[in-house]
Amino acid sequence: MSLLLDILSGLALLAGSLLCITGGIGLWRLPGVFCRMHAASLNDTLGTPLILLGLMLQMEPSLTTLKLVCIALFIMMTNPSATHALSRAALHGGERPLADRAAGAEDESSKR
Amino acid sequence: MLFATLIALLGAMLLILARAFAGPSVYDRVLALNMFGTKTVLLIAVGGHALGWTGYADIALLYAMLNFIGTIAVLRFFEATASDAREERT
Amino acid sequence: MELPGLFNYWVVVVLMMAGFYVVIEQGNLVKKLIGLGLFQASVFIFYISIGKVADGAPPILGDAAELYSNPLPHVLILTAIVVGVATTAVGLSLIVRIHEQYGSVEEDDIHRADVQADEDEA
Amino acid sequence: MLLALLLAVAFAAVRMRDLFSVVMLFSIYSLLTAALFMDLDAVDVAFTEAAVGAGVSTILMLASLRLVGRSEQARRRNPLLALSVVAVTGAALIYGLSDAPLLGDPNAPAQQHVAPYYIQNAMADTGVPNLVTAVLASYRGFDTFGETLVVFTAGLAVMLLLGSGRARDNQQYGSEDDRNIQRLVVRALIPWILVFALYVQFHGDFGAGGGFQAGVIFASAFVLFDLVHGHRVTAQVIPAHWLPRLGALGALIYGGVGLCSLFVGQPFLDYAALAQDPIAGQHLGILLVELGVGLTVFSVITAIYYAFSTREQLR
Repeated sequence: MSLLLDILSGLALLAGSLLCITGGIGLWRLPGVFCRMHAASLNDTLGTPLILLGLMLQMEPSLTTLKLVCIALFIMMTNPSATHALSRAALHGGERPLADRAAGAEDESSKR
Repeated sequence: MLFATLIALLGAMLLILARAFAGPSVYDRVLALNMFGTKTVLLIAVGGHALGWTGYADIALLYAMLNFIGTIAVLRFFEATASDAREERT
Repeated sequence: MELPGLFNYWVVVVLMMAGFYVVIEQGNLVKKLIGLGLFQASVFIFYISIGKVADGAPPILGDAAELYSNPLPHVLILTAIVVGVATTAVGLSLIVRIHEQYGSVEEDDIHRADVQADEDEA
Repeated sequence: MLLALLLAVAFAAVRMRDLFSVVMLFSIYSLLTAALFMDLDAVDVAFTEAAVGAGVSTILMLASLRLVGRSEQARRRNPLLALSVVAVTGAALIYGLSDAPLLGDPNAPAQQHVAPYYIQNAMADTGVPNLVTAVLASYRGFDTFGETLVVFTAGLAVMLLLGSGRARDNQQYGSEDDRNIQRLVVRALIPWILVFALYVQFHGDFGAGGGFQAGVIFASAFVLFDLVHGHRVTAQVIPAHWLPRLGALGALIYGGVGLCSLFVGQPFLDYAALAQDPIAGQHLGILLVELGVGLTVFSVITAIYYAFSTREQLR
């Protein structure tokens, strides 16, 4: 049983850290604000609960476990909505998605 | 495994910081700030668990909350400043 | 990771000097306050470094630990942080008022406006 | 590692010209500082730094940037003089520090003075396992009273300088559509933040936390509400003119506890006089004092936020 838990938690931690590091790489390498947002938010939203899950599986059930559950839920709720607000703000602020940029160059003037 | 996770987190933090320094637009920086906060939460949780700190979960929870508030505040005030500037121009 | 025992203090000095540099060199008042914040944070780190005891536990009494870190610097810094943000707020509100009066938060502009006003009076 | 990151962030913040980015870097800087405090065993301090640095001070700086503009002019003055002053001071400090005790040395002079007394006797004297709370509220209660009053005075000063915030709507920006999702999320979150703040307030005797931190968290919940719902709605929840009164009430609770012990013939702020059993008295006293601190800090931070966010920009 404890071996199973160890393996599970190891897997969760591994997957979580992989997601985190890919998120970091994506944030650094991808072109354009919206691509970067995509990389950052998706990886964070899954990676954080996975790492926390890995931690939870390793510890005795206690108040700390409950708090970790709260953190995971919290981040799963706040992270997407923060990114949503961010992308909205970026769109309002005049940033254009890369796909639009080529086509949008001429109708930019007609919109404003 | 925990230490591998820690190293992965620190590596991700470095990349995020690089983006925060370089970030061409403000939104990149806000994004980096938000992500950096999440990574700090994880760093405290994992590090606290690995090194046996007491009471780390409270602090991680607090971070998760304040990070959200911070991001929303940054956006709200940034929008406010930007639209003030736009009004000035017209 | 074993670092030389004084490394913390060196970093504190460098951070403090970075803050100090901002305060004396940059002209923007908001930037100056941020520099003051950097300076302040370095002092906090210095105090907490003093209070650290190797292998000590955080100063919350439990059964497990024998050795605790020094709680006194923690208390001083805890209150100092909150007082620090309150005083920073006072500084920021002064800056806002200065901006309303002079239309700028750059030290040079304010100085020039003052000189101008003096000349006008004379 | 953390220290190196800290250095990098500090230098980048010094070099950047766009004040918005500087503020964001400052926020990252304080996140790092708090993580460092965790590593140095200062749980309570990390808590406070997290609540204040990452949340409140960033928000205040952003709010004032809205009022004063975000760009910084480049200066033409030669930075050599300032650099040399800084270099000389830094060298002198490093030289002075070369005799300092090594990090973590248990025999350093700072560890020898009153700290062993606190660690040995705090449990017997106050019955509170969190030494930081015991020292903060009991041994150094007078000090903390002074600091609470400083915070209160600072709040009053800001209100005098900026006005205490009329009920004006400061949220005419952005579209309704993206506000709705935020409102939904925030509505789900705020009760939990408030519960967490209360937990921090009353659990401070046993774990990390206490009045200062709880006050800041409570205030940041209201700030969040204000950010998504606008000032007019928030002012219905907690009107601006209540805040100075609440702050004064907090300070009065603290002072009143002190006076109570004075009336029964004990020194000011000696909580042992509050109950038959000295330890129960200490416990009650610490609880009340922390409550006073929490109220004051909460109302002052909220009032400062109101003052900044409702100020009109002057053209």
